[in-house]
Amino acid sequence: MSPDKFLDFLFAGYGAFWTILFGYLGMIFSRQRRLLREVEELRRELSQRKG
Amino acid sequence: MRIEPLHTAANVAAVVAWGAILGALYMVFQYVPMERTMGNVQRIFYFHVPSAMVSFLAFFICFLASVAYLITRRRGLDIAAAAAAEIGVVFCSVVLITGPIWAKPIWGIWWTWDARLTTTLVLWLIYVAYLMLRAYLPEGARRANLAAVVGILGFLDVPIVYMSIRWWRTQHPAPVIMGGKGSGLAPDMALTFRVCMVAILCLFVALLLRRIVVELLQDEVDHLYREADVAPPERG
Amino acid sequence: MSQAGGEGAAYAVEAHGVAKRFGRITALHHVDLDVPRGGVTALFGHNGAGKTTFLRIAAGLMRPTSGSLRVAGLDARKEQAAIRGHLGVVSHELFLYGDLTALENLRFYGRLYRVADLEARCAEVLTRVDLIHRANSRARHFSRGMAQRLAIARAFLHRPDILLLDEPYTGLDQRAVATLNELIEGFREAHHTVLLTTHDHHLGFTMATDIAILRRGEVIHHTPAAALSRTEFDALYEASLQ
Amino acid sequence: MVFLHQLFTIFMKDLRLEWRTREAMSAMLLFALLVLVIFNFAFNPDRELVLLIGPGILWVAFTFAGVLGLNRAFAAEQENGCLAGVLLTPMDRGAIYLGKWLANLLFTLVAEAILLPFFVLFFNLELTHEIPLLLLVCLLGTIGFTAVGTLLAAISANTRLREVMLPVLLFPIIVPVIVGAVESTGLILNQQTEGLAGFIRMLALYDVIFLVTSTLLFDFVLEE
Repeated sequence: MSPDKFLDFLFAGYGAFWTILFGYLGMIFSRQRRLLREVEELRRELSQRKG
Repeated sequence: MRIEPLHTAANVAAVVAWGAILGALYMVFQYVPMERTMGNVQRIFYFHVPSAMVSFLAFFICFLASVAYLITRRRGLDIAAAAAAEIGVVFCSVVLITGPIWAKPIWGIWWTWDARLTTTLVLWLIYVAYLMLRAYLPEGARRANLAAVVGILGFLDVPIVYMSIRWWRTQHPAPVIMGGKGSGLAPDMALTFRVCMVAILCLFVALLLRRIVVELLQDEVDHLYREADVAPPERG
Repeated sequence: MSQAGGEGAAYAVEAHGVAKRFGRITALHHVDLDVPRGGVTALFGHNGAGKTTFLRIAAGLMRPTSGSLRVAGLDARKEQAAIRGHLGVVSHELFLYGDLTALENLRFYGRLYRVADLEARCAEVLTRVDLIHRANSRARHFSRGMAQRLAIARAFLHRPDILLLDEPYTGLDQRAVATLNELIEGFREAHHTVLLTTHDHHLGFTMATDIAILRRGEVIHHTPAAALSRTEFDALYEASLQ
Repeated sequence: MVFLHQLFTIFMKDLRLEWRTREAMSAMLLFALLVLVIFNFAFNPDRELVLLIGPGILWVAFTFAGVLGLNRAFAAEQENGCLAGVLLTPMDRGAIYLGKWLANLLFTLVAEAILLPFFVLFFNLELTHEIPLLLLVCLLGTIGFTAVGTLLAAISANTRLREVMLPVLLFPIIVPVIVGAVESTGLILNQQTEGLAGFIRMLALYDVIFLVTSTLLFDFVLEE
C-alpha cells in the first residue's frame, strides 16, 4: 500500500472527529436556544402578572 | 451560581479553543512532515491520543465532582459531574471511532481486544450507562445522590478492568502491535503533539463551560415554571 | 439508646429555619415550628405548601439543607438513631410486605425497633386494632381498611411518644378512622405528642390542640386551637390558599 | 451484636418472602436453563469446543440469571414503600445492604448449584477432583457480581425501566469478574493450573474492594 492510499483513512478519521464535535455542539446550542426563549417568555409573563 | 459570568467565560473559552484548534490543524496538516512507516494516516494520532487523554480527564473530573457532591451536596457539583461525564463520552466516542480508522491500514485490523482498547470501550459503556441513569431519574437531590454513587463506582472500576484485561491478554496472545504510542517521537512531531494536546484541552474546557451554562439555564427555566405556576411542557 | 434523652424537653419537635432546597428548586423554604409536648398539632396547607416535606424531614427520611432540628429533645443531625425509637409514623404508604402475614410484618419491624417483649406486644397491638383473628393471613389478602389498621399497629408497636401522621385520614374506612382516633386519644391521655398534616380543615380543627398553617414552605400562623374561633380559623385557612 | 441482629432480620425476611413466592428462584432457574439449551443449539459444540466456550456459556447463564434475581430484590421493598418503613427504624444502613446482599448471594448460589449439574450433563463433561476449585470460583465470582449488583439494584429501583437499567449499569462494571471467572473456569475445565492463582486472587481482590465500597456508598443511595 502506498502512503497516499492512507489518505482516505486520514480524512475518515478527521471527518469522524468533526462530525461528532459538530453533532454535539448542535445538540447543546439548540437546547440553549430553546431554554433562552423559554426564560424570556416566562419572565415576560411573570412581569405582566405583577404589573 | 450566577449564569452571566460563566456565560462570558464559556464564550472566551470557545474563542480560545477555536484559535487553538485552527493552529493545531495547521501543525498537523502543514507543519509536521509525514511519518515514514505509517504515512499520512499517522496524522490521526495527533487528535486521537489527546482525545483519549481528555476523555480520561473528564471521567476523573466526574469522579472528583461526585465525591465532592456527596460531601457538600451542592447542585453545582452535580452539574459539573454530569457535564464532565457527557463530554467525556463525546471524546471517548471520538477515540473509539478514530482508533479503528487509524488501526486498519497500519495493523490490518479494525479492532483488537487488548487492555487499552478494551478498557476504553468499557469506560465508554460505564459512562453511557451513567448518562442513561440520569435521563431515567426525576431531577432533584435524589438523582444527584444516585448518579454520584455510580460516578464513583464506575471510576474505581477502571484500574481493575485494565488489570484484568491485561491478565486475560497474557493468556491469549494478541496480534503483535507495533509501538502504539509516540515512543521516540521526532522533535517536530513532539511539538505538534503538544500543540494538539493544548488545543483539545481548550476545546474540552470550552465545551464543559458551555454544558454547565446550559444546565444552569435548565434550572432557571424549571424555577420560572414553578414561579409562574405553569406545568412545563413534556420533553422527549 | 437514650430513651430518656428527650423526656425533659418542652417541645417534641423544634424546627428553626428548616429548609430543603436543591439548586433553584425549593421544596421547603424556611420553617420555624415548635410542636409542644403532649398536644395534637395539626399542620394545614394546600398541596405543595411543604407539609409532607416537613414531616419527612422530621421523620428523618429526608435531610434538611439548612436549619436546626431537634426531635424529642435530640439533635436530628447527630442522634438520628435515638430519635427513630421515639417516632411512630403513619402515611399514605403502608410500609407492609404483602407476602408476609400480619404477625410476621409486626415481628419484622419489632425486631428492627428492638421491642423487648415482642410476642406479647404483637398480640396486644393486633388485638387493639382488632386484627388478632387475622394474625396469620398475608397482608396482600387484607382489604384496604384492614391493611390500614395493620399499618397503624405497625406505627405504635414500639411504644413511640411522638406520632407523625401524614394525611392520615385520606382513604380510610370507618373502622380504620375509629382505630386512628383511639390511638390519638390514647396519645393525648398519656401526654404524648401528635403531629399531623391534613388539608381537611374541618376534621383537623376539631381534634387539634395546636394549629399551624403552612404556605409556600413557611409557617404563617401558629396558635393554640383554643385561641381561635371556627370562623376565624376558616378565614385564616382560606387566606392561606391565596 | 446489634448490627448482626439487624442484618440477620433483613436476611431472614428476604428468605421468608422468597420462600413464600419463589418468584426470583423460579425465574432465575428457568432463564438460566434456557440459556444453556439455546447456546447448545447455537454452537452445537463438540468436546473440544465445549472446553473452549463452555465457561463463557456458564457465566452468561449465571450472571443473566443473577440480574433477574437482583431486580426482584428491591421490587418487594418498593411495594407499599417498605424501604422507607425500614429506614424509619433505628437501624444501621450498612446492615440493610449486607442483609439484602447475603440473601441475593444465597439465592444466586442455590440457583448455580442446581444449574451446574445440568451444565455438566448437557455438555458431557467429566469432572471429579476439579469440583472444589470450580465451586470456589463460582463462589468468588458470585460474591463479586452480587456485591455490586445489590447496590446498583437499589439505584435502578428508583428509575422507570428498572429491568433495563440494572443490566446496563451492572455489566460494564463487572467485566473484571466475568473475565476472571470465565478464565478460571476454563483453566479448571482444561485441567491447567498455570495462571489460575492469579485470576482467583484477582476475583478475591475485586470482591473485597467492591463489598467495602458498596457498603460505604449504600447510605447515599437511601438518603434523600
